Parts: sequence; C-alpha cells; structure tokens
Amino acid sequence: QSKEPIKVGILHSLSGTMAISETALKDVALMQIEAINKAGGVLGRKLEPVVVDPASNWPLFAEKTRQLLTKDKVSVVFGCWTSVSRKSALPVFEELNGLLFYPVQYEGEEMSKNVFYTGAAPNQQAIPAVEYLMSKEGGAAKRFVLLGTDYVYPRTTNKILRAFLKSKGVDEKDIDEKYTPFGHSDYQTIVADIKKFSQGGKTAVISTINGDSNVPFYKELGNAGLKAKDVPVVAFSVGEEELRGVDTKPLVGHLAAWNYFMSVKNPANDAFKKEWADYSKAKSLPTAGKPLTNDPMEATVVGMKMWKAAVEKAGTTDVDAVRKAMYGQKVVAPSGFTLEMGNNHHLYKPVMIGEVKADGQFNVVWKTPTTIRAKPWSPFIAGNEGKADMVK
Amino acid sequence: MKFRVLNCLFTLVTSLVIGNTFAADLSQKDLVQIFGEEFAAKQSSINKIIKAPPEVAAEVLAALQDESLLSDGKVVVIKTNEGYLDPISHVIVKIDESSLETPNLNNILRSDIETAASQFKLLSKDPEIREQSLNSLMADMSGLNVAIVKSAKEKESNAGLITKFNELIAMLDYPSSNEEDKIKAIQTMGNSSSAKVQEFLKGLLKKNDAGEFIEPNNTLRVAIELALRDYQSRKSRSEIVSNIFTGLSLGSVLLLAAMGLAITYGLIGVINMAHGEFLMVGAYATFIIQSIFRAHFPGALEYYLVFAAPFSFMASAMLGLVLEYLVLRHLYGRPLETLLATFGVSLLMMQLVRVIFGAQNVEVANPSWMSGSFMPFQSIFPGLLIPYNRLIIFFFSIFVVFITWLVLNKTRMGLFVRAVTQNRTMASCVGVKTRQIDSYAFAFGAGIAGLGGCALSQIGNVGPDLGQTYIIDSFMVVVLGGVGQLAGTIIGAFGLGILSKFSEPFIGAVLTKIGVLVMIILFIQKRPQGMFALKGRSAEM
Amino acid sequence: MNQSFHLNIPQREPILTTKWWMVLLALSILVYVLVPICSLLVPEGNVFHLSAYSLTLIGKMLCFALAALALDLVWGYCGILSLGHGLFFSLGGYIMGMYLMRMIGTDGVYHSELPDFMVFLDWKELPWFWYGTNHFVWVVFLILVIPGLIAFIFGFFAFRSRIKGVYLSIITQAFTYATMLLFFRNETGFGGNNGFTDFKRILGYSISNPGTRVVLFLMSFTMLVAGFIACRRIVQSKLGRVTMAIRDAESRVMFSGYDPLGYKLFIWTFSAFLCGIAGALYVPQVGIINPGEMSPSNSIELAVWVAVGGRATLIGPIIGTFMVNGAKTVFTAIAPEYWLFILGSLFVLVTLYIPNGVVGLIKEKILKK
Amino acid sequence: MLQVQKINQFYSGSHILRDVTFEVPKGSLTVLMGRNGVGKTTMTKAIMGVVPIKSGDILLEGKSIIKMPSYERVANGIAFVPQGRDIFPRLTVHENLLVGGASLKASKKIPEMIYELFPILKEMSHRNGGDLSGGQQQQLAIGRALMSQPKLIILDEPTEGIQPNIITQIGETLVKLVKEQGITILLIEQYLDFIKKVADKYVVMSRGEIIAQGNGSEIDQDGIGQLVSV
Amino acid sequence: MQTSSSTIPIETTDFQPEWESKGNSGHFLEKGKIDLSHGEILYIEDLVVSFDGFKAIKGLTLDILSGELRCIIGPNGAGKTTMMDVITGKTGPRNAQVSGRVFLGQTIDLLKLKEPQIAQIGIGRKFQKPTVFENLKVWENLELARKSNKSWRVALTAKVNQDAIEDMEKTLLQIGLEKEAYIPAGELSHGQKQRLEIGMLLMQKPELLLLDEPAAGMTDEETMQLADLLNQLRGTCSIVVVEHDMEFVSALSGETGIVTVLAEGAVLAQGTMEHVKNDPAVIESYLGR
Ligand SMILES: Nc1ncnc2c1ncn2[C@@H]1O[C@H](COP(=O)(O)OP(=O)(O)OP(=O)(O)O)[C@@H](O)[C@H]1O
Ligand SMILES: Nc1ncnc2c1ncn2[C@@H]1O[C@H](COP(=O)(O)OP(=O)(O)OP(=O)(O)O)[C@@H](O)[C@H]1O
Ligand SMILES: [Mg+2]
Ligand SMILES: [Mg+2]
Repeated sequence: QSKEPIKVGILHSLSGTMAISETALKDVALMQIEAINKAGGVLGRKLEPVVVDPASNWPLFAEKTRQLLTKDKVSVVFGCWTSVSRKSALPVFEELNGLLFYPVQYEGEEMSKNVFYTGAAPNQQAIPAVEYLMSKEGGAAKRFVLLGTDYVYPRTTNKILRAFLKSKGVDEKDIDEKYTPFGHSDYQTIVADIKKFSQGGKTAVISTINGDSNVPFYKELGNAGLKAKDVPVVAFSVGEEELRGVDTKPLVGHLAAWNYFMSVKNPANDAFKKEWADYSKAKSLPTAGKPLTNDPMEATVVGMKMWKAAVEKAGTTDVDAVRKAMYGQKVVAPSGFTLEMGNNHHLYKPVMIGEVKADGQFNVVWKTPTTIRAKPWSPFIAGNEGKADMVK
Repeated sequence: MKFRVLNCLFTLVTSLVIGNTFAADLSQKDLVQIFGEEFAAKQSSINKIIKAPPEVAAEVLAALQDESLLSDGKVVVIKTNEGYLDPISHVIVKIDESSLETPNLNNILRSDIETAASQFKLLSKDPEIREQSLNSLMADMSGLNVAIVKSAKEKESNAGLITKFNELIAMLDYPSSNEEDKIKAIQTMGNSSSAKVQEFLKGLLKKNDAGEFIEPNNTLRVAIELALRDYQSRKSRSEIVSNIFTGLSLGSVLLLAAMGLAITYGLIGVINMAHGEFLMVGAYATFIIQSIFRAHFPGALEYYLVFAAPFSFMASAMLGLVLEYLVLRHLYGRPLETLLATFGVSLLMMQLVRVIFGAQNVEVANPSWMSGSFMPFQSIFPGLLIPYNRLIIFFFSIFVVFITWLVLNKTRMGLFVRAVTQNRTMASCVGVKTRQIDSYAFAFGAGIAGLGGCALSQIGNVGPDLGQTYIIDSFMVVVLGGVGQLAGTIIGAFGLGILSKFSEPFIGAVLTKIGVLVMIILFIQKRPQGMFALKGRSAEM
Repeated sequence: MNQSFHLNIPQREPILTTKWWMVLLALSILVYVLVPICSLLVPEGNVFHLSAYSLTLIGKMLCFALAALALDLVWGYCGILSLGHGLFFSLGGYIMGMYLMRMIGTDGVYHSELPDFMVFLDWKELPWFWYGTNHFVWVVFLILVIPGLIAFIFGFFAFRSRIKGVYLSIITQAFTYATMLLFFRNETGFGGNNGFTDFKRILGYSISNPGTRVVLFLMSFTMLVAGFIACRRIVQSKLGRVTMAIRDAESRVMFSGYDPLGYKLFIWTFSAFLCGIAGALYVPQVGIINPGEMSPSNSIELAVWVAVGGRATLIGPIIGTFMVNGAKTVFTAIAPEYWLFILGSLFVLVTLYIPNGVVGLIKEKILKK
Repeated sequence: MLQVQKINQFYSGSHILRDVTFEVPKGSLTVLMGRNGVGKTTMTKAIMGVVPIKSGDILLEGKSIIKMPSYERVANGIAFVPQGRDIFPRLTVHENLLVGGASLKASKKIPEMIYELFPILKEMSHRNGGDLSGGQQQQLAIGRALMSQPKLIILDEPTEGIQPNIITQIGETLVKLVKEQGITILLIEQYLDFIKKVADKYVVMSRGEIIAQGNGSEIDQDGIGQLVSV
Repeated sequence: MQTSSSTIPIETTDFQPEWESKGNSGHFLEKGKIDLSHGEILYIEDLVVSFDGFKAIKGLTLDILSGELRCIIGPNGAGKTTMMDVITGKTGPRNAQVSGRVFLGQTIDLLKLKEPQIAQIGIGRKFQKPTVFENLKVWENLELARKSNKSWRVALTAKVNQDAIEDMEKTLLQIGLEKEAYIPAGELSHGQKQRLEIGMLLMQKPELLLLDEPAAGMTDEETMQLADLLNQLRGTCSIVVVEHDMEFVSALSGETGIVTVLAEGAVLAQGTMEHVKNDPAVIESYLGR
C-alpha cells in the first residue's frame, strides 16, 4: 500500500498563448520531482507526475483541476500562471479540498486555504521597486508613468501604486496611467508620449506590460533613444525567460524587480542552475542550448521542496495535515535567502532590483537585507482594513 | 596603444584647463570605495574623482566607462595593453588577475560618470562623440566647467555643433549675464530645437519658493514667452508630421502582414487561417539565418538580413507548396472548407514550432544599421525622430508591393492566376495548367507572407504565437480594401495605420483598437465589398 | 402529355419520422432517469457512478452542442458563416454571470454587496446595467432578449447593406473581437480579464451541490432537445426553404418577391438567441466567464465542430461537438504535448476525406447499401 | 479526327450517356443535335475532361486522351466554347483572349483575324468580360477558343443569344475555318436552319444514345426535324 | 384583349405588399393596385443608364400597354437586358447612374422601389442566364415562386394547400417537367432550367412578365411550344419578350403585334414585324442581308 506512488498534478498551459511562459514551469517541476524520486521519494514513496494541458483556456483550468483531483486523485497540484486561470480553478480546489501551489507574482487580494502562494504579493515587488526609484540611489524619480496591459494585475498593481505614491506626496498630475490591449505591438505613440511626459521632470516608467508586448515596447524605446539613465523602466513581468527572445542592446540599464535573479551568486543558486542545465540537456529540451532560470521557476522549486518537507512532517499527504505542517517551513532558496512559509499562505521573500545587462541577465543593484512578509490584503485598497492576515 | 591615447588626452586636458586650484588629490582609498556595496560611498568616491586633477579624472572616468577600471578589493588598477596601471601613481603594477572585478554600478552612477566624462570628450576627434557629450551636458549641467566648454567651442568647426555650443553656453551664462546679453541668449535658446533648452526657458518663467519669479525682469519674461510660443508652434507641426510617419509605419507593418493574405485569399480564394503561421515561418527563417551567421560568419553578421529575406521567402514558399499539394489542392472551390483545414494546419504549425524551437520567443536582433534613429529637419520639425528600422520597413513594404504588382500584372502567370481564380474548370479548358498555377500562386503568396515575417521579426517578437498577433489585422486590412484588390489592400493598410495613430493620443490604445474595428464594421456597411469594390455585373452574381 | 399527373407532396414535412421520435424519446428517458440515479444515488467508486467531473464535462458539451446547432442554422441553411457566435454565447454567459455574482452576496472576500472586483476597483455603486440582476426572472428575461437583440441590430445593418459571404464572416469576427477588447477593460464593468468566477449559489442552491449540477445538466439537455426540435421545425417550414433558396441564389429570391432581410434576420436572431441560452447554461456549470470566450479562435472552433459533424444536418453539429470535445478532453490528458497535432490533423483530415462531415459520411454509406 | 467510343457516364447514379459512339471526321463540320437534357453538353464536357467518364474511350487523331487533364487536351489541339460562355468575368476582354492562348509557349499578339470576325471585341478590349452583354460574351468565347490555334473546336450552342446577322456571320466563319484552315469542328446546335447551312455531318442524340447520323445535306431527307422534336 | 378597365386588383385575398408609394398624387389609389387608367402598364421616358461613364442606355422611351405582348429585338449590347435590370430594380442608383422615368401604371415609380417590392407588385422576370434554386427540388422552386404572402412571419407557419398543389401540377405539365418534379433543380439541363424558370414565373402570376431570351437553348419545336404558351397567356398579363430568334418573334407578334428594335441604348425602329423586318436600319445593324 505505502509503496504506491504519490501523484502530483502539473497544471500548466503547454499550448496557446501562455505556453511561452508556463512550459518552463512544467519542466522545472518535472525536474524537481525526478530529483526527489532519486533521493528516495517522499515518505518512502515515489512521486508520479500527472501532466495535463489546460491550453491557455481558462474554463479548462477548472475542468482539468477537477479531473486531477477526482479522477487522478493527485495529492497536490503545481500550476497556473495567470490570475484568471487561478481564479477559475480555485472554486474547484476549495470544493474538493485540494491543494495548489501557485508560483507567480500576482496582485494579491486573495488568501485561500487551499492555495500556497510562492510568488510575490505586491508589497514584495511593486512597492519596494517604486521606493527604490524614488530614492537617491534609484534616480529620485518625481514623475511616474504607470504603463500596463489592460487587465487585472496591472490595474490592481497600479491602483496600489497610485495610492502609495500619493501617500509619498506625489502629485496626481505627475502620474500618468496608460493601458494597451492584449498583444499590442505598436508602441510608437506611447513611447512618444512617455518622452513628452518625461520632459516635465525626472520620470520613471513602471511597466506591467504583459508577455509578448514587451519586445515591441523596448524596441520602440530604443528607437526613440530613451535610455535607462534618462527614463528608467522598471518591469514586473520581465525576467530572464522574457528576455530570451529579445535583442537586449537597447534595454541595457532598464530595471526589473523580482525575488530572485539567475545572476545571484550563492551555492544554492549555482546548484539550481546546474541542475536545470543538466536536466535540460538530458531531456534535450528545445531551450537546452541556453538554459535559463527565473523567478517563477525558483518559486516552483521552493514550493515543491516545502511541500515535501511538510508531507514528511505530517507523515501523510492529507491536505489538512499538510497545510498545518506547511506553516513555518523553511527552505534555503536559490535566491540566497532562507524562505519561510507564513501562516497567510504566502512566502516571506526578499526583493531585488536588477538592471538588464547586454547578455540578457540582470545585475542586482539593490536588494532588501532580509525577507519581507507578504501583505496579500494591500493596505492601499479600501475594504481591506481589519482583514485577518492569516488563514483561519 | 590605449595607454598612448590616454597620454594624449592628458596633455590636451592639461593644456586646456587654465587653473585647477580646487583640484583635490585622489587616493587609492577613495577609489576602492566604488567597488563596495554602499551607494552613498560609491557616489562620494565618484565625486572625488570628478574633483581630482583633470588628467587623473579623465583617465579614471574613461576607464570606468569602458569597464577597464578593476580592483581586487584592495587596489584599484586600470587595465591597459602594457599591463595593470595604478591610476594614482601612474606606474604598472603586478596584481593577481583572477581576483579582479569591475565595480557594480547602477544607472545613476553611470550617468554621473558619463556627464563628468563628457566635459573631457568635447575635444574628441569624432564629431559624433562631441555631439553626444554636448547632448549629455545639456541634459545635466550641474558641476559643469564653463571654461572647458568655452575653450572647446573655440576649437569647434562644425556649424551644427557650434550652434549647440552656443545654446549650452547661453544656458550656462544666463544667470550671470546682463539684460542685453540675456536677450541675445533668449534668442539663441529660442531658436534651439532641443527640448532641454526649452525646459530651461520654461523654468525661468516659474516662481521660486518665495513666490518671486526666477526671472524678475518683465521684458525678458515676455521675450521668453514669445520664444516659447514660437517653439510650440514648430513643435506641434512636428507632432503632426511625426504622427503621419508613425501612422505610415504602422500601416507598412499591417501591409506586410496582410500582403500575402491579399494574394492567397484575395486572388486564390483560400481563406488561409494559417497565414499568420507563414509569417511566423518567415520570421523563424530569419532567426535561423541569423544563427548561422553568428556561428559561422560573425564578421558579416551585419548583413545577415540580406540573406534572410530571400531565405524566408523560400522557406515559406516551400511550405506553401507542400500545404497546397497535400491539402488545398483538394479543396478548391470550397472556400469555407479551406478555412477549417487551414485552421487545423495553423494549430499544427504552431505546435511544431513549439516542439522544435521551444515555446519561448527566440531572439532576432536588429543589425546596427537598422537600430537607432535620426532627426531630420530639426529647425522646421523640432523633436522629429525617425527610427531607421521603421523607415527601412516602410520602404521594404513598398518594395514587396511592387514585386507583387509586377508578378501579378506583368507576367503571364499573374494573368493565369486570375483566370484560374475566377473559373477553374474553364481555365483548364482553355489550356491553363491549373495545377501548376495553383501551386505557384499559393507558394508565391506564402512566400510574400514569409517576407512579411522577415520584416516583422525586426520590430516584434519571434515566437510560436507571432502569427496569431497579426491574423485578425490582416483580414481586416484585406476586407477593408476589398478582396482581390491589391490597391485596396495598400490604401486599407495605410489608412488604418494613420487613423489609429491620430486617435491613439486622444483615446488611448485600447479604445483606438476598438474604435478602429467598429469603424471598419460601419465602413463595410456603406461599401459592402470593401473600399475598392468590384464594380459591374461580374460583382453581382 | 400526361394529363393525369399528380403531385404528391406532404402537407408539411414531419419534424421527425416516427422512428426518430422513438429514438429521441428513449434517449430522453435514459437521460432523465439514469443521470440523476447514476450521479446521486449510485455511490462513488461504483462503475455506474457518474462523477461530478463527467457530469460537468458532458453538461458543458451539451451547451457547446446547442451553440453549434445554432451556428448550423445560419451557416448550413442560410449560408452565413458567422465567426462571431462566441459573442452571443458569451453575452448569455455574462448575463447569467451577473446574476451569479450578485448571488454571492456578502460571501465574497470583501464581504460587500458589490461584486469583489468592483470593490477593489473602488467602485461605490453598481453600474446601471447591473440593476435588477439579482432577480432571477429579470436575468432570464435578459438572457432571452439581449443576445438576440444585439444580433438583430447587427444583422439589420449588415443584411440591409447586403454584406455577404466572407465579408460578413470577417466583420462578425471583428465585431466579436472588438467586444472582447471592450470586456477586457476593467472600466467596462464586467470584471475585465478575470471576468466572473467564484460563484456560490443559484436560486438559493449551492452551485457545487450535486443536485444542482444534475438539474443544470438536465436543463442543458432539455434546451438542446428543444433547440433541435425548434430548428428542425424552422428548417422544414417554408421559411426554411426560402432561406435555403437565399443561400443558393439570393437575387432570384428577391425577384420572386421575397425580401431576404426579414428571413435572414429571423434566422440570425433566433440563432443568437439559442446561443445566448447555451452560454447562460454553460457558465454555472464551468464556474467562470471571461472575455476569452469571445476570442476569435473560439468562434472558429465552433464552426469546426459543425463542419466535422456535417453542415446543414442539425444533428451533425451535435455529433461533431461531442466528437471534437471528447477527443480534446482525452488527448489533453493523455498526450498533453502532442494533442494539438492530433486535433490539427483531425481538422485537416475531416475536411479532406469527409467533406460532408460525419453525418454526410453515414448518409453516403447508408445510401450505397 | 475525334472518335468517341462507347462512352458511359453517370451523374450521381443516373445514367446520362449510354454507349455513345460517333466520329468527327477530320476537316469536317459535324453537328450534334438533340432535345434538351439528352446529354449533349455532358458529351462535350466528357470530351474536354471536365466530367469523369465511367467507361469507353475518346481518341484524338488515334490517340486516347481520356487520361489527360483538360489543359493537356487543349495543348493537343482541342478548343472549347462552352454552353453559357464561361467568360472570365473580371478579366478584360483583351486578357480573356490572352488566356485563350495559354497552351501556346509564349503569349502572342492577338491575331487580327479575331478582331475582323468580331469587331466589337476590339472596341471593348479594355472592359471586363463580365460586363459584356450576353451576345458579346458569346463572341468573346469563340474568339478565345480560336486563340489556341486549335485543330478541333467544340462549340456548345454558340448561336444562343446572338443577333441574327452575327449568327449568319458565325456560320460563315465556321465554314471558312473548316474549308480554309482545315480546322475540324464539332458543333452542338438546335437551330435547324443554321445546321442545314453549315453541317457536313450530323449526329442525333436522344436520352443519352445516338439514334441517327448522316450527311449534312441529307438532314431534310432523313426527317431529322421530327426526330429532334418528338 | 385590351383592358381599359381602370384598375386591376393584384391580390384579392391576404396579400399586402410591404411598400408604400409616397408622393403619388392625382389618383385615389387603393393600396396594392396598379393604376391603369391610361391603359399603359409600363412607361419609360428618357431613360439614361450609365456605368462609370459608359452609357448603356441613352434616352430610351417606351410604353407597353396593359395586356400587350411586346417583342423587343436588337443587336447584342443594345441595352435590352439593362433595361430589364432597371425595371426590376437590379440596376438602380445603388450601382449605376440612372436618370429618367420608369413607371408601372400611372403611379408607381419603379426607380424608388427595391427588388422584392417590385416583384410583389407584379413584375416577373426571367433572366438571360437561367437561375433557379439549385438545392431545392423542382416543385419547391415552383412553390416558392407562387404568388402568396411573402413575409417571413407567414412563411414560418405556411402550409402547402390544395390550391397550390393544383397550380403546381398545372404548371409542371405546362413546362413538361412533371417527371423531374422531385429532383433538385441543380440537376436539370440548361433547357430544363430555362423551362423551370418560366414555370416559376407562371406561378408568380405577374401583371407584367419580362422574358429575357426565353427560347435560348431550346429546340425549334420547344420554341414553338413556348410561343403557344405565351400566346395563351396573352390577356391575362402583359408580356415583354426579348429574343433574337426571328421565327419565335414572328410567332409571338403575329401580323399586328408591335416589335420594338433597340440599338445603342435607344429605340431604332418600332412597328409590326413586317415593317421592322424591312427597315433598312434594322437590316443593316441587326438582321443582316
Ligand atoms: N451536375 C449535374 N448533376 C446531375 N445531373 C445533371 C447534371 N448536369 C446535367 N444533368 C442531367 O444530365 C442530363 C443531360 O444534361 P445535359 O446538360 O448534357 O443536356 P443537354 O443535352 O446539353 O441539354 P440542353 O439542350 O438543355 O443544353 C439532364 O437530364 C440533366 O438533368
Ligand atoms: N454593370 C455594367 N457595367 C458596365 N457595362 C455594362 C454593365 N451592364 C451592361 N453593360 C454594358 O451595357 C451594354 C448593354 O448591355 P445589355 O446586357 O443590356 O445588352 P443586351 O441588349 O441585353 O444584349 P444581348 O442581346 O447580347 O443580351 C453592353 O455594352 C454592356 O457591356
Ligand atoms: Mg446543353
Ligand atoms: Mg441581354
């Protein structure tokens, strides 16, 4: 009985628009499962991955979740990237009391007992980044362009940032909020506008532009001769993977805020990078020629390690028991910090600011000295006052 | 070699600077601070470098900029061809190479360094470098030595740069000049096309914290206002021109995306849902050529596009041939079924690319002759900026249109293609080799799409979803222009481009997109067959 | 000449032959009796147990089938290939979604009367179009009217200016796409990209309750059957014949004194109406509605289902829907990386080798015998 | 020139051509006649390779052509003027004529002869084929067929919709083509007066079968008028 | 038979054409009736039609008396088909430049109406190229064409009644397609389609019947049968026939009927067959020597 493998669901889009980001997460999850199995599995049982493809189709996330939980009877699911996919699957996790590890930074405003959020909440990414931009070190920006793709994450983040900026005494007229449709590819006008706006004082752009729109945006910035030292752009969705397909010359010096960068130097990260490079080569993944790691991949690995530890602590894969065991779990993460799972189901995370280098890597120019506790209920959003910062 | 250049620079700088009384001495200890973690320490260290004797400052700053300033944490050296040079004592020292690191600088520090270094570069032989340093000095005038600027101007021969020097000096001297000179300075600055100068003028009109005007003189303020107004009118003219250009450039992108479709769909009657994927194939073909050049002919990398364009045409065309042979051949005369089959094909092609190249985007870089931009007619259109890649793509799209027109209207094949489209059986019955024409025509359309993909790779992503981004727009353009009407496609593309670009500043990108779609829908109401509708009896039945 | 010639045509063609009525009856009994038993009474683990997973899965397909049926009516019988039926489907879904959002009440994360997304966008009150959406009757009314009304207005202008063929297809696509972008915007008031989700109950019953699920399932089945019979009825009527004539030779129809506008509009609006109902039933079963449903590829896929099953057959689209979606469900699970190859090839092969769809194939086979 | 041997053809189950056998002698003008729906057009289409045939053979100058696609048959010297004309509606008159010469190596100039026959074509050479009136289109179709320098021309009811004086002229032209240029012609026609003037040989079809044939001069004697009407 | 009665009711039962003749003053007119008070059913004056500068009709004036059977002949491209296109609304301000007056009866301005309205007030037309509903069976073609209320609401519940069946039987016999009644019209031969289309017109029971080369593609005998058929219809409606077959025209016009010759978009000659045949201009441009 006990030799039967433990099933682990992997719920990432392998086709459709999100495949570009999610495929790597599936692979890194498989890598971690293989590693765990090599080391003897969990509770003496092997892990058996169950991979499904929700095809970037949001209702399909709910359907596949139900399939994983009821038909395949997996003990835990690692998956989702976009908020909407998580929101689609969430009711099913709650109904069937399943467990989801969600590895991507998001807008917060959620705290489900069936989800562990291993990506950043806004206060672990957006706010420190803006603080940095306003500091002398970051260029003492006075005016801000909040530029995003028109959907919930950018809207919420920008709402929070707006409130934050206001609290720091930034004037309404010094904030310019702009949105582009999904898949927008012509940034000529927007860049011209930014240029104009920046003539009114030291300006920084906070970009929540999603996915594919980034390349045309940065290329246009380069075209217009807007250099990072004039108008720095700090992006929350641009990481190593996103820069893979980009000619980084015009980007050098622009910023990104994450909780992990591939360029971080420490033994844990060296091991992680090596493991990934070896795995990519062994499985001859299409990206094996240039194996890159990034923040959500790190979050996936951290989540899986924590889950393993929690299961071992609980002695069972039972969801409720594992959940209890998760709180306070610690893992030495590739970011070089020891991350702890809070009772609010979010990780304590460090924040790092990196500048793009010509080789597509980031040069960490600033980081928090310690990890920060996530505030999924942002104090800058009305209605969050008095919300319990923990899962009951 | 480098050593010698630096030495040269020295003598120049020394001869230039009249007095350096306030030059402070610099020590290794100051320099080492740049290699630390503390931002404030780094900044103060850089300040010290700037204040150091000019010859030392110039050398250290230059070394910082080209990343040859290294340290093992204790000693700071400059890497030269002769060996490692101690910047303070100016002797070659021995040091363990493996422990040397560059300092970790951020944007702010780098731009401080750049501004400081710019002063010393005003005498560079290369006018471009002189212009760059002038520009960066204009952007940040703090800590600038007027004497250096003035003596550099004396040596300047380039008329354009002299104007710039004058503008810079006008700004620098303004606070300390008398009224007459101020009027002259305002004139000089008023004629400038630089936004920085205008900002400076605007700043003069503001009130300081005490509520007094920064420029207390009334007449001068009026003069400034007039100068600004004049600038403003030039500026808005320039904005219109720039909008037209961005519109045309968006139009040319749409045109490149739609051109292949205009052939495969408009002429051959295949509703090709895989059209986007032919664009994608073209883009990936460009990527492959680039990779080959990178690996085997790095010297010629600049010119990889010259090979990539025909190659992407061929790649897409070959694929078109295969698709035509395997699938479409059996579906002629059943246009709606081609829609379904090609939809399946598009799924297949996307997934195939994902499997081969990975789901992530691949990198296609602009060659340097396609990056950056130039600023023509600054005196008439201040701030007008034309990016090279946009301009080249514009001309490329015209070129593609021309080729298409040539093939379709000036060759027998074009005639036969049109005949076959209109009546397949009859064309065969007058001796047109329909099968051959079908394959050629479709391959040609696919090839044109491939060319489009090659161009698109220069401005956007190259990934498995590339095609999806453009497919809807392509259909819009073709339908708006009138199916089967090349001229319509062209007008449609540029019309849409310019329309979008004129409305975007007012209602934003999202509403513009919606608005444009709604406009197309309304427009088709008026002209159900598109802008260049077919007329006459033949269109009716 | 043969003067004693008599034309034998039935007064009105029967909607179904007796044989098919019996099949339908048997099927209904099976569904109405067995589905509740198998999903509610048979214990889990038993082979005959119908899991919630299968129930929602089939329920979803029933809704898709209804939408496909609706598309077949306009495409198969009137020659209008709409690439925008996803819009009507989503509209129905969104209206139902509004009701379900209101039914969450104060159980949302902000414990507000307003839907969550409005709270965190700082909206203070409901936009006007949300009024009354907490009343089920009003919502049902909207579901029945709005998709049809939008279709009517769009159709009126399109058909009046005689837009046909691919032009029509493309502008329906543009229309849907524009609406999708509109719905993506948070300001529009429909929850932006995330849409509506996290529903709790419908008419007071918990939405995750097995009983509720069975009822929703049976509703979908009933609507599909009703829709099928209604379409059959329309197709068999004179109106259906005129529509087919319009498909073949629109101008001749006009010279025979018919104004195609009314005919096309009726079929078009009715089709949108069915689609809206399908969408409304779909949402409570899958638990989410968002602008992604309006993406052009969804609408194209709908057309693919119709084509796979067989155009202008009514039963074909239903079969096609189940086949394609069934294949998708199976292959996304067993071959997650390669299912697109399978699906893509399926589309190609079907169009190449069974041009008249599965039903056409069966008909041919039977005819040959 | 052309031998049709035991052709059988079906349209979705119904037997249209039944063992049709006849011959078009070289350098002659043969007329194929018959009532509506007996299969004349189907016959021409079978010769052109537009409809598949079930069994039988068609020989052009002794060579079987049934395996060839239509355009190869054209390249072998057959030209076709179909019933309903099938002009390319969105090509100009000039282009329509050019396409007619598709089987030739390179496009030639349009022979003056065609314009002499149908002056209207020159006048309208830049209008779209589809805009022409019915009769003008018919003239264009004949002109187009002549473009390929054929050995055998098949005309399916070429006089349909054409004004009387041009019908006469077409008749004269056909005769001239046969007599002067040695072109062989297979003509489908219903118009008896016209047939009498031009036919060297006639063939009568009924319900997919050949029921009579003979010399053109003997049509009246054979009482063909009756046969065709019934 | 010359009808000089003032009005002919087009429909006695439930028929309500969906049009409104605006600005028609002078005569009190019941809705749905053609005012024939001057004996003319069709009246064309100074009609000019041009397509992007090409004048297809140049100042055509023509009137057709009620109950008349008028033959129109003329060279290819004379504008005969175009004239019919204008009368039936196929060509109009929407796709050409049209000026002049085209009236049905005294009061109905055809240039203002749309195709279906024109068909409903009683103009039937056969096209030069036969057009039938290919996917419908022959009887269904006839049934659709039959005069009845053509609104979609009625069509939804309409039944094929006994009258209709009898009408169809009669027509099928008239056009000799009784054996083909149950096959799809797409499977008919050219001539058969030609006849089916005429049958559809008969079902439509028009006041004015426009036939564009109805005999094309028919055998001589069939042509004569058609002539008989049209002669039988004489009196029940007014007919305009365009033909190139002189025998057919002769058979239709008889000795007294008027034949109009169009050339280059205008009337070249008009008179009895005998008169026209001997007109040198007609011989020159049309008949040939
Ligand atoms: N596409 C088709 N499908 C099925 N049957 C057809 C088709 N085309 C023609 N037929 C049938 O084949 C028979 C012969 O038709 P065909 O066109 O050859 O006649 P035809 O002798 O040319 O007559 P006409 O003088 O009217 O042109 C007719 O009975 C017709 O119904
Ligand atoms: N839509 C159009 N666009 C351009 N020219 C047209 C159009 N319709 C008709 N014409 C031209 O108008 C003239 C008259 O054409 P019409 O069809 O009326 O002639 P017709 O008298 O019917 O000739 P036929 O006896 O050959 O049928 C022709 O020269 C034709 O080319
Ligand atoms: Mg025929
Ligand atoms: Mg005509």
